[in-house]
Amino acid sequence: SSGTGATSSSGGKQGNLLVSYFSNGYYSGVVATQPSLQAKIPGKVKFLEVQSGPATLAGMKSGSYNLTTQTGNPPVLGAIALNTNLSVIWVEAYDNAALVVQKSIKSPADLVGKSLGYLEGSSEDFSFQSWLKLNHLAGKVTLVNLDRQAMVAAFKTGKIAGGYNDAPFTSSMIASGGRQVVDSTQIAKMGFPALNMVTVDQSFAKANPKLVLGYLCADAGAYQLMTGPNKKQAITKASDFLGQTRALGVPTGLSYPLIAPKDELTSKGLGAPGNVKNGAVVQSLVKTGTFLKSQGIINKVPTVADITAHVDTSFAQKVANGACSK
Amino acid sequence: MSGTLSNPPTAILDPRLATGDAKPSLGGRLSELMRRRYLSVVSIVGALVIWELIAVLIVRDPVFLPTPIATVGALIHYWDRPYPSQGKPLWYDTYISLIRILVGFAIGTIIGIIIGGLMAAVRPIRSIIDPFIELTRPLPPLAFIPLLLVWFGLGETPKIVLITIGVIPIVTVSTAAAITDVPAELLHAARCLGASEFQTAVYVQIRAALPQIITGMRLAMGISWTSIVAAEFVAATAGLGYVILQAGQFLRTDLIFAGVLIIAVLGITLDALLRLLKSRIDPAGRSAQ
Amino acid sequence: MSGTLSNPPTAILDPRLATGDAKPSLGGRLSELMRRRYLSVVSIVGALVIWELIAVLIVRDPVFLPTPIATVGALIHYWDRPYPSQGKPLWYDTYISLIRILVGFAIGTIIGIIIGGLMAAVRPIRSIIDPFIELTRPLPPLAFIPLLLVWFGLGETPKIVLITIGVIPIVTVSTAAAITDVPAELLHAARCLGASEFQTAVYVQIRAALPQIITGMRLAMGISWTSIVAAEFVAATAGLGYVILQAGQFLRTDLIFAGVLIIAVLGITLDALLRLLKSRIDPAGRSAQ
Amino acid sequence: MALDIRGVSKHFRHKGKNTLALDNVDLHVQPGEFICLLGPSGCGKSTLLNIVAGFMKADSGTILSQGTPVTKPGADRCVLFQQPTLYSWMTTKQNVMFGPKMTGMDKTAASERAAELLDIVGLGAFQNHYPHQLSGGMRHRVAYARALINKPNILLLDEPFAALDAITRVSMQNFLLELWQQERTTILFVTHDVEEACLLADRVCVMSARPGRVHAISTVDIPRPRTQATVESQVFIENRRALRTTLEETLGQQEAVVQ
Amino acid sequence: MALDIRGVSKHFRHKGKNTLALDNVDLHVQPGEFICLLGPSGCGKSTLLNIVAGFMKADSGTILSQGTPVTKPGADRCVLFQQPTLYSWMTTKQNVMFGPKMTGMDKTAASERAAELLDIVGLGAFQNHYPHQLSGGMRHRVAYARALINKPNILLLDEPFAALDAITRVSMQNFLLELWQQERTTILFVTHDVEEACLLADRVCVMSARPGRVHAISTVDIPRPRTQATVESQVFIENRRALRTTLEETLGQQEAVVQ
Ligand SMILES: Nc1ncnc2c1ncn2[C@@H]1O[C@H](COP(=O)(O)OP(=O)(O)OP(=O)(O)O)[C@@H](O)[C@H]1O
Ligand SMILES: Nc1ncnc2c1ncn2[C@@H]1O[C@H](COP(=O)(O)OP(=O)(O)OP(=O)(O)O)[C@@H](O)[C@H]1O
Ligand SMILES: [Mg+2]
Ligand SMILES: [Mg+2]
Repeated sequence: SSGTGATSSSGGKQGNLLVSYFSNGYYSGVVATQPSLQAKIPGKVKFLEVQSGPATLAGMKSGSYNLTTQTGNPPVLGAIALNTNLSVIWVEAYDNAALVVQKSIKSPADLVGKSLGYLEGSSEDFSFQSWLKLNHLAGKVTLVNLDRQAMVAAFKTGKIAGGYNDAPFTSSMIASGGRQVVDSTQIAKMGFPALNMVTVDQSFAKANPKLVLGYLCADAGAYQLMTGPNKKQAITKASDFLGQTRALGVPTGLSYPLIAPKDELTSKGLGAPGNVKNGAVVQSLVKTGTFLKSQGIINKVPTVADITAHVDTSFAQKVANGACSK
Repeated sequence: MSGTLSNPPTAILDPRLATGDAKPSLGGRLSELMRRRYLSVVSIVGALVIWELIAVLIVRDPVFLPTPIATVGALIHYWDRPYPSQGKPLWYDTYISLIRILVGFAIGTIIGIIIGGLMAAVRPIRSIIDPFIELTRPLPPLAFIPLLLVWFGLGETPKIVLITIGVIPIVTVSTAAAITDVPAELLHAARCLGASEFQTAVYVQIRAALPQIITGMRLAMGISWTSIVAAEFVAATAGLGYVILQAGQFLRTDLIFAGVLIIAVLGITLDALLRLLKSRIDPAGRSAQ
Repeated sequence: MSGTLSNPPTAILDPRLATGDAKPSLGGRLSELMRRRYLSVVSIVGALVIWELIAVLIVRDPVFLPTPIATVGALIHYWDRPYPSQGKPLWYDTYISLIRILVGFAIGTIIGIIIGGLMAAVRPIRSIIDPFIELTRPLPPLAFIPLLLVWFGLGETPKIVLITIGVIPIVTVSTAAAITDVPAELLHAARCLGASEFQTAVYVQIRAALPQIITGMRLAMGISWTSIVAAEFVAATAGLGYVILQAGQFLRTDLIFAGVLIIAVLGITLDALLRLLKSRIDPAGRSAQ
Repeated sequence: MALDIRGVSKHFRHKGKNTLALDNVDLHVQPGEFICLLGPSGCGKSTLLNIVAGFMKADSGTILSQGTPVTKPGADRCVLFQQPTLYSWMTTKQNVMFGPKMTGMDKTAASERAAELLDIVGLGAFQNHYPHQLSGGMRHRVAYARALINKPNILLLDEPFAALDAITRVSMQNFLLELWQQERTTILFVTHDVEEACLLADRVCVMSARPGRVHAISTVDIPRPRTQATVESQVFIENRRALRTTLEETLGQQEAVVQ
Repeated sequence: MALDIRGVSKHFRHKGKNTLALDNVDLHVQPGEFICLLGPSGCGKSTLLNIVAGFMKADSGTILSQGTPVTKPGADRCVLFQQPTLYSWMTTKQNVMFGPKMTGMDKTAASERAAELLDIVGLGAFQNHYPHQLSGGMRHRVAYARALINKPNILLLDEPFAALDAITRVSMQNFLLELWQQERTTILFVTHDVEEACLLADRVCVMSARPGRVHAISTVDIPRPRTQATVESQVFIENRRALRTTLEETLGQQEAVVQ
């Protein structure tokens, strides 16, 4: 087929790396604001903000960026289902989402019959529906499909009893009288991890391996900064870059459930080379596929082999082998 | 006081009457219409064929461009199956969007006709309202979605309100213009024939303005459909706009096209109904249409 | 071949000329305009006062309804400060949206005039294109955003295309109508005066159609602004639509209103420019405007 | 007296200029009389007619219609315009029945009278046609039937034939003469056309412009019934010459005023 | 011969009905002659004029303008319409200069001729006015100046005064008579109005309708120069009566055909 993920057709001359990021992509925020980290990338980096799943997916499909960061399970799985030429090469963090409800709600049982907000088709949707099922609440609550910002408005004005939302929107909900019930890290431990991944256009990666590797080195460096002694400074800069207000953005960044570079090649991340299919990435993508299929959103779940073929550990291996310090 | 004038009524001077063309047969009118529509049908069929060929031969990726056949396939497939599974089947989406449009359109039309009528009747009201219509003309409806949510909650209200606020200015302007455009002589004639001011307003002025008001309503109906996706942007769980948004999330292009197709068909159908209504109340316009 | 006719030119029959009203002084025209606009200004000021009172006394929650003063305050505050902080200041957002509108509008206008001209010139082309315009009239632009992204990537192109596809049908229809509406006698007169067919088309037909084409452009300009938020909905990092969306995320209602205010002002200003253009090329319409 | 116009004045203010459209106009019309208002453009003919019809208020002066002061439009003074102003959404019959319907006249009686009038104007066979299915001349005839059904005290006609082509104009002039001879309704008829005024009127009120004044009232001394053949008679030519001279006096006056 | 119309026929097909608008029409016009086409509505007057102008093609027959066959519109046959059809975006002077600009005539010469013509039609002082700043009659005069600047072989006029009020019509008739007396351009003039035809023409071509045919060509035997006073002369009245009789014959014929 012709047009699938053509190599940087709409930009990115040789030596230019086009990176997508979200407004809560702290890794990218740190890389973008730390010249020392950018120095690790042998070329020019351009950061492109995206706001929604469709934009990420469409951007990957149209080849608008070479590398995506902070990409959740649904767009990645969607892209694989659409035969996009991409590889998952890194895992950055768990989703930073949580269920926030009004204080009057004390236990999951109190939720029966209540209206709850969620964003249909997002990675929060995947975690949330799984949690509802685990708590036997599926079908017993009224689900209201709301955009992330609309959910905050609806919660503030009492139109919903709570909602499963992404950070920092959860912070606004908590600030206006909400209580956190469960977050995605906890749900991940229950067997439904929602991951934030780095993907790359396969043909771009083949043509520009040094650029891609360089970006991962910077990303790994960002992890050190975000967990190191000066993390508050780094995250404040990143938060400014992302456009968060400091009051909300800095705490969110500090509490982000990051995945350490050392876990990349373990079952918490991409999985061990040769045993990728048992890694968190493939496992969670398979579950996401089954979920999306059960939602009727995709017609056919990509096979484990299909998904495995879209995971590329070679860059993570080079990082683990110390390629970054050379 | 009786007897017939010697000067006979001559139809000679009107060629239309002389050749008996005044009331062409229904069959004649239909075939006339057919002939006029012929090229249109050919061009639409041609476009479908070209689209199919481009999709199959050149693009060859249904995500970029589904074929017309795939589009119709998706439409049929999801007509009685929900998408996504906690959503509703397409027939229900169609139904719910239609209801929203019709309710929003009806409310907007009624408000628009009332305001427009007042503007036409009372000069100062016109001067007061005109600048607001000028001011609101360029405003993007999407900007108001967060506010509509805050003001009207999550139910049907904000969706209908969004459609209504698109309809009001168009119907207002066209109603005001239509009523103002009724020739003063038509009203003067009524007064001379013994009609009171009220009778003149109702039986002549508003009646004469109706066809042009309906033209405004046709325009407003078109605009209503263009805002159905925006209206169903927030907190919708069904509707064509909702399906289109959901399909967009995972680039189900065939389903987007199917939704758009339904909107096009409904849009044209409702327009045709309004046109029919217009031709019923405007005998002179029937052939001109 | 020379000498003057005995029958003198009498201006008597035209009261306008006899009373010297043909060319009223600029001052006179201005004050006339002022008087007509008087109520409009009063009504806008009145509305602002009522809005302020409602916001302060009844609603009393800036999230539901900011006061006009708070709106202007937000506008001034963010005029040269970025919102959000990695974003751009309002003046830059205004600038970038304006550029997008102008480019999209210019491209759409050029395409629309070309298609409309062809439709007016060649009857079959009209029959071919008409049904597509009918079909696309009710289609919601938001439905096409995922497709535009896939087709045109994330840069400026999809944003400009979205504006362009809103402009094209309006300018096309009005151009076709404008050119067709030029009275045949005007063209016949030109041919009798020695103009070639080409000269007649350019110097008379198109020239005579210009004012009505500009009317279509005014309509299209209004529509462009209504779709700026949709155009900047995805993958924008600046622009008024972007700011409005960002402000919506955090219910910064004052900033939403500030953005809407800028759009209203720009919309009216561009409309006024087009009106000025029209009055320059249509001496007869100057007083009628 | 069918119509009594006493000292009527009217001015307009437009773009800051005052126009005295009517300056102390007097005119007395006898029942059954046919009066023409003749004068150059802008002399106030339409203004006077509109005031008589009740569409406009005079600045000063009074109008009495059969002795009753005129304050608003009424079915006793029916205006016929240059265009037939039929209601396009009503059939011929419905158009004629409009007046009775509005005034609440008995429906059966009105329907009979409508049929009778449509026969008189020669449109008995076109009762169910819509206006757009009739020729220009036929539409005008419907307008006359519609006006006459209310038995108005006076018909006011403002250049009713000015928009017609010459041949239709002649036919409508004949029609009006015959209709008037049969029904003997009082008629006030505005025209620019000396020939037309001469052919139709008992008396012609010649007006001058700026300000609009009654310049002269000429009696037309031509025996009735008149037909198109009348225009060739010596008496017609003399009357017309006299009238033209009177009209030219008003034009001369006016030019003097302007220069 | 200024204009030679030989065996011209033309039919229209409209809604499946055939109308024979012109049936084998012959007409020969001498240089400097003033010819009127007179006939009832629909007899094909406008159709004939349009064919002569080159706006329409005849089904058969030929038209020669000064011996050259007519195939398309040209500056040798200038049409003046019922409306003055001035270009609203051009001043009086620019309107008059339109023809020379299109044909690429020398600009200075054209400008001089335009000024001269505007003086002749009495609008020397209105060169920089736009059409909407002129009265109806003045606009018509500009149209004449604009037509004459190309020195056409023949002027074609289609009911040019039908839309004017009676007084302006008389003034424009005088204007045209004087202009023609001065410039001696050949004129083909379409009218409905017997009186107008009689006053203006050397010869009147009376047409009948359905199918459109030349019924008769009458010579008008009235000495020139003619003025409005002419209409009172015995010779005028006789000519007019004769012409009216001829015209009525065509109407009678037609009615016979319809019934
Ligand atoms: N509504 C109006 N506002 C201002 N001036 C007016 C108005 N109506 C009429 N006039 C002026 O009053 C005068 C008389 O106008 P009116 O229409 O009565 O003349 P008329 O004799 O009917 O002319 P015509 O023969 O052209 O119909 C004219 O100078 C006209 O300009
Ligand atoms: N474009 C056309 N299509 C069909 N029929 C036409 C067309 N033009 C004219 N006719 C018919 O041809 C006949 C002659 O028309 P034409 O306009 O030449 O008459 P005319 O003598 O100029 O009439 P009038 O005095 O009303 O202007 C009429 O029966 C008319 O209906
Ligand atoms: Mg008048
Ligand atoms: Mg004609």
